[in-house]
Amino acid sequence: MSLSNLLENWSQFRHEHPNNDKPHEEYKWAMSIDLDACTGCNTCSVACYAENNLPVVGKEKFAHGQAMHWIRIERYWDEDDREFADQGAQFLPMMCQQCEAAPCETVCPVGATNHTADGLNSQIYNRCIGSRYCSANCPFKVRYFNWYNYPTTENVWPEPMQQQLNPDLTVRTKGVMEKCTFCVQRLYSAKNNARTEGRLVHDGEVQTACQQACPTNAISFGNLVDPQSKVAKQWEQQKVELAKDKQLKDAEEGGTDLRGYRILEELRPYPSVMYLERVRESAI
Amino acid sequence: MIENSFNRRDFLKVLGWGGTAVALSGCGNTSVEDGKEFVTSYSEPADYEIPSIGVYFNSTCAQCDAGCNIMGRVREGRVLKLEGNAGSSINRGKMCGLGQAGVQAHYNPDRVREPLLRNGNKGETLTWEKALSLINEKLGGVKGEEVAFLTGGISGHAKVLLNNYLEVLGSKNHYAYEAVSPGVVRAANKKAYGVEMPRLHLDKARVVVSFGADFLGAWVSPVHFSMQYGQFRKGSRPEGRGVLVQIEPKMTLTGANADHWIPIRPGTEGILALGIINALGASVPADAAAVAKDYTAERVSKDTGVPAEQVGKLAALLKERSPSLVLAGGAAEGYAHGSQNAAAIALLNQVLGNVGKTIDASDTLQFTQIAPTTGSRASLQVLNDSMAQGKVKVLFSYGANPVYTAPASMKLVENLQKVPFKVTFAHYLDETALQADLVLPLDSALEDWGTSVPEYLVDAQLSIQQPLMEKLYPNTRGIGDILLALLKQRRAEDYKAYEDFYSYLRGAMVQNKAALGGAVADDDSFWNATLSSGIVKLPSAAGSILAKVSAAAIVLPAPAAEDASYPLHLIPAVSASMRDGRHANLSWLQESPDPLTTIVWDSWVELHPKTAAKLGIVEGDILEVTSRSGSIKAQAYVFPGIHPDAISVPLGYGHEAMGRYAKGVGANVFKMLDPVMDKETGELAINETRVKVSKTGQRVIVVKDEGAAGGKQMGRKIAVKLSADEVDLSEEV
Amino acid sequence: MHRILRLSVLLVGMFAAAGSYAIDAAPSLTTADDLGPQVEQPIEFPHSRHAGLHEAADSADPSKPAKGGMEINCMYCHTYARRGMAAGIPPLRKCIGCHQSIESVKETPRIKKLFEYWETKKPVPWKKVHDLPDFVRFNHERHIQRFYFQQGKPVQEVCGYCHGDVKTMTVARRQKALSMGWCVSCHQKDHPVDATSSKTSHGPNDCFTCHK
Amino acid sequence: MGKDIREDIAWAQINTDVLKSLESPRRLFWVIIGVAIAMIGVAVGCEIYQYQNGMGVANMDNPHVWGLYIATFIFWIGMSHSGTLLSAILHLMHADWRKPIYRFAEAMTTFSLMTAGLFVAVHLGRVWQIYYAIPYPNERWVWPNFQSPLLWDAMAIFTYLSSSVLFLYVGMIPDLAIVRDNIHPGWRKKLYTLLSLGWEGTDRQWRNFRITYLTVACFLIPLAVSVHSIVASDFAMSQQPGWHITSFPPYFVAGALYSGCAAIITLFIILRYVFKFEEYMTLSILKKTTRLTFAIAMVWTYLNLIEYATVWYGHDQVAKDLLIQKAIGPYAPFWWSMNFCGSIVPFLMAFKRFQTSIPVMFAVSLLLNLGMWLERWMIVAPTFSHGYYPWTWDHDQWPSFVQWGIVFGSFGWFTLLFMVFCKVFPSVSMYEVKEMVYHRTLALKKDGLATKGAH
Repeated sequence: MSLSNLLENWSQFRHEHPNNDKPHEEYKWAMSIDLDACTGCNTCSVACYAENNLPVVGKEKFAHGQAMHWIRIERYWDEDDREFADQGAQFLPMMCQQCEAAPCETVCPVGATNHTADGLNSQIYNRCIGSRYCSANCPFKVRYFNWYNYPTTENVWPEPMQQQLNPDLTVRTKGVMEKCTFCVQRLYSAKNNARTEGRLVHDGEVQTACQQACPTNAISFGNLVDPQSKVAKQWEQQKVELAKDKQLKDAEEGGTDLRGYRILEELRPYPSVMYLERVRESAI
Repeated sequence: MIENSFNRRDFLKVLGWGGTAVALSGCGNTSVEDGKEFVTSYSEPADYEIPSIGVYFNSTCAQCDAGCNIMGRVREGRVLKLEGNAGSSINRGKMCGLGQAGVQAHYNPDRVREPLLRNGNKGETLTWEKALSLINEKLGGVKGEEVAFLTGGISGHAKVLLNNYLEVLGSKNHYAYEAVSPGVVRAANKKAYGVEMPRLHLDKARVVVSFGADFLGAWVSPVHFSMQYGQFRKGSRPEGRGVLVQIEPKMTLTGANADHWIPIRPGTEGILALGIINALGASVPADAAAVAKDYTAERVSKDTGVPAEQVGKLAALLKERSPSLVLAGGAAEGYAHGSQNAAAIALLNQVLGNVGKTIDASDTLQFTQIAPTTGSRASLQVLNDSMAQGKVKVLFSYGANPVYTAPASMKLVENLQKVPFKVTFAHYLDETALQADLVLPLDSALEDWGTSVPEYLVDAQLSIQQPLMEKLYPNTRGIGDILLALLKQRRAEDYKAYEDFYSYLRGAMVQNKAALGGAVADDDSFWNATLSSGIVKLPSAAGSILAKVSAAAIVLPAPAAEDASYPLHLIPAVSASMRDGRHANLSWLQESPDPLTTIVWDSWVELHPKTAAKLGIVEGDILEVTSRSGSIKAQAYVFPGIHPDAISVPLGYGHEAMGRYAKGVGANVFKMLDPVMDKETGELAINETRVKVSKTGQRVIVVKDEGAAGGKQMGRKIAVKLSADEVDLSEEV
Repeated sequence: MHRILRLSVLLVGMFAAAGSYAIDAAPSLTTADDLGPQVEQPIEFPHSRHAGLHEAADSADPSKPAKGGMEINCMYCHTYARRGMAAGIPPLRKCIGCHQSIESVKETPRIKKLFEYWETKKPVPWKKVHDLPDFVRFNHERHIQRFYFQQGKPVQEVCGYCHGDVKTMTVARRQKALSMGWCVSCHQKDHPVDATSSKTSHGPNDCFTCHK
Repeated sequence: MGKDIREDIAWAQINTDVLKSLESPRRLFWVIIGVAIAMIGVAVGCEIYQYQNGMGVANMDNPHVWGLYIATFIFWIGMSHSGTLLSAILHLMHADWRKPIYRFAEAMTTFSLMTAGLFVAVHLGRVWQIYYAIPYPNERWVWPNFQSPLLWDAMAIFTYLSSSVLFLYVGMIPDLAIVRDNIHPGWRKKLYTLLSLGWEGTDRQWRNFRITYLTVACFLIPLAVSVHSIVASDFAMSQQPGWHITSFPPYFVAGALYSGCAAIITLFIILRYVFKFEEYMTLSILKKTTRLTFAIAMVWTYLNLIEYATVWYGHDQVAKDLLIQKAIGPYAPFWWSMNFCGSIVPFLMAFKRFQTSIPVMFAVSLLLNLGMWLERWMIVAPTFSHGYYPWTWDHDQWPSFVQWGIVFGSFGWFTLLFMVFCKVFPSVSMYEVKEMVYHRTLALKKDGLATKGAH
């Protein structure tokens, strides 16, 4: 391993954000979540537990804020403190936003989290030394640290429950950071099959666990590079551009009839998840 | 797929050494470790069994009565995850959290693994042969009518065998019991539309007004309705984006997603329905108008607490946007006059002319013997009475946990003592199993063969349930196999052809393959096709729906009077994951936060801020909730989604048994319900209980996902909403 | 003053020397053929017999006796390699398929043992010989597809690159380092994308490829 | 004006006085050592417990992933700056009053760095993989992430530590020679013989010595400044409210010098008492140090107010919320006492009569350090519990006994190192004191001649 090699591969090692010299070539995985369709039923979260070997930490640790839900459903109320929540609640599924210029990536001392050519924000458990700097610098706070050694903790995976564990991804031990990966194990097996057949993954061929389970189809996921993919169409239609920190929607004139937005965009992490604003009927 | 099952089993053995080790050792050692682990090796694998590649098998979800069609991902002989079956008209590849947790029900560490015979307070293991012969011997002396069989909702071939067995025993006592079921609404539907469970079309409605039907949460067929809801909200629909109005005293998940959630005084739903009819004005048919005429906006708003102009707005909306759909659900039905409420609501539907448009009849099945027997609460009452009179000598119970779900006032445990011999077919040692004399361990839903017909029929279909992997424990058996064995004790001749339930099932299906759409195929290919699709189309006749609510018959009582000693209404909440508590021992569900309160691993008391202020209660206070029939202790949670006259506590918590994840978590509300029944159906009126609340002085930190900011966004742009008139949704992808 | 200068020059020089040595040393670390341990297997399977070369005895030159190899394609037995992540071990049925019709060796102890397993329908508890750490996910299919099917290299070369010269072994034994640097060293090389074209590409270098 | 060092004091006297401190210690010394070791024991116990069960036992959570470890780490790094200030900066400024006290100040630098280093390890979730952070050619063919401020941190601290050890040692050589010559034969004599590198005090040796010492001093100053600037960039370069502040590097450096000087006052007083150094560590030196400290305190206060002001008048609402939260939220008591100890208490040092009052200064210096420790904690913690994302706000996160135990123990560790140093090496620089005395006598002589000439 030579220093020159390090310098050569620097740009690949750190894919900043797409309007720099290296745009995404084959894949850019992205998501869009329709908050008007999301009912907050928590199915996605449970599906994620099932797919990604998430430990159930139990009441006491949950109380200490050590829950490991990679995707969490947040429930907000209207803040014009009215007597009743007569507009209902507002639900928001929050998971790692797979930022293009991810604040977590630059700070990791050992480069355990960095960007893949497919625009994923990879978290490499076996490289992680647990400095937790990434979580400290994450604006969305969607990174979850293994505070205990869950595989050996009582009642996390008691015999025979460990037989349910998904062999496609590592079971994390104490002291490593983890987070939503867009179900990377599914993405890579799909890419693998596609490559064997000498093609690209086509839209709908691969689904994330949350998307697959979502009963109202609120979550759509796909390849932003492929203009035919549903996600690409949605982003296009909502005039949300990956490499911008201010979208047409926020412009003074025009764009008001759009409802696509990205959370904390002004911090310029360039998230890969677009949310569609919840709609409420004004007639009633 | 199960023919070469022994490979699968060998396979598991190998995994016992290798696979699971791999799964668990995580980030452990960092160097190559030759010669330590075993290679997964087969003796005689099927072609599809390739290491590292998951294969999907279709089956049916047994987590609730909706009976979604699922497929299980099987890898190296282990079922890893469940997904929806895309070919299903019920759930089109989708699932709910409850269903996802099905794998945990299968791998649950607290499953019963051996037959157990009561000896004092202990259970002693015994062999199946002994157990079955013991049953036979106990049945020896008793008359047919002294044998009772308690089940949950049941359908398919298991039901056929069950009925055959009861017939053989000469007993008519089959009690199908569901602790939370839309029993009243079913009856009301029967009256109003001529069918118990009409097909609903939210996706065709422009407005949905739901009187406490939590169709996104736990009502009837949540996944199916959620899918429809997804459509319903699409602006690109020809009907445009649908509007949902939810009317209920306690906000359900559906209420939380409504465009407008209307808190109503508990029990006055029917009054509001008639009020709306009244407000509709001219277009209303005479008879309905006659009933509704007294229900002026003023009176209605006085009775229901819903502002008068709100009623007007609602009527206007319904008039302007047709077709609409009006639903009656749990919150409306759980009263002594529940049937009347439901009828009034049905009348509103009829008046709006929705019948036939957004409500129609599901097909009627020809094979009635496999059609679902739906559970009700009334049936348990009947059983309980005859037990009290000592009329029951042998009691079988399967798929129901009455000891946990029956109100204390029923004295169920006491009456069970009067039954000399109680057999329970159980997955876990739940409260009911602990009362039994003989506990027979069941296969999990992912190990067992079976068929079922969903209670809510989208199209007439039979869902196949097939094993997704080898049994985890050699000494568990499927209910079908058990019933078959019991039948063989009596009718060895008739059933000798069938060595096990699988062969019976296959036989039964193949016999009728012509009717089941396999006329041309030979037996094997028909059977294989059946297994691979997991769904069989059933012969059926198009059902017909009527609109025959007799307006005249509707008599609504005045709103319940104030009760000085028990000022508050208790609304027991049926949550999507806990339901009636049958899944309380699945840790994923315990840890998945309740959507509205985000509380985990405990039960709680919901109060409106006003009520809380009046009683000086803050979040985390441990409250004692007392009714005439009992009391519980639980932590307070103050939030704006409940009517000030009501408090709500979720059902399903407070198990005294049933395994490590369920036992001792929260408090059991069932116990404290007052024995008030719906006048027409005899269903327990679960919302009739009046309670008083007092502080115990203790205070805890509520364990919830919600942070210190509560439900506030603090001026950050996180979850944004806009009003429908600001945006053009028609073109959206 | 220049005393100090001299000293610092010397120090810098030494550091540079040491550094450059270490840097050059690194690759050699990862290409060395270090033999893994002998692994005790339930049946000492002779790879040389099955995969080895077949040559008739050279009558002229007695130093070349007959080589009794069968030259069986690796993937004839290790069928899973081209279809999944794991190459897997051949199913018992595979061995029996041939051996039930090979009378000559039926009575040899190893084959006897083999048939015992077969009759009792027990899988043979083979031990892993090339066992990467559990957080490393090597994909056999990918490599076979790439180099055998697309690039058309001879199979023994393709497998041999990681598994060594198995055809000369009896019980297989690890021959390559299989360290991360060793993998990366190859992923950084440019390989022709197929047999004909001159287009080349190197292996993926994002961590997710092997660590999930 | 307190009594300053007597100029007629005999050089031999200096030796004997200082060397006394190397003789077999008083009981009090052993008591302190014992206490220190006990404290270390607590820390070690906690660390073992944490190592075995995971970081969870320290009661951090998501998102509150950093706690006292990082805060105390910064605290110790800060401590280390005083030594460099006194010996290097003041050395260049020819402030000769520093001479009797710079030796132990330098020792302090070294040992507090050693303590700080430990916290890096204690903080890691997988400390056994810490070598991943070291840039060396390895069989994995991967490098650490050179973009990460944390990595710069590690490097800066290591450089600083090694060079301050060097500085301390080089500065000691002549004294070691004195010790060598005065100590009775035995293993210690051998040790000093080895360490003093055959120092004879020839002109040539002195010339080289001076050049070397000067060079290292010059080298050390930018290093000291850079180290804490880099520590500051751990925060300033992140994106979080309350951290992403341009003025952090100078602010941190000022804070560092501040706590450092405060610590010097504390140790000054302790040593003066323990080793009976009244002759050398005179009140006038204390006074000068105090004045210096006061000046730095004011600088720090100024930068602190600047920080508040920039946040308050800045456009960043989130950071502003956080500032308000600090003042009124659950951290308020600590935040206010931080401001009190850091900015109000130092005004005591403005009064002449306090400047030379041992008890007052002792109390004050302790308060200042408490304040500075709180400051570090108030930089680290509130950002986590009240950051960008309201849903994850967490206002009742409280460090567990494990964190407290390890922080507590670190003081024991520092004390132990320091006490041992004072017994093994002369904690007052003899040759420099001699110089000082010499210069002063010269000055006196001049005066004397002048007066004669008047006649």
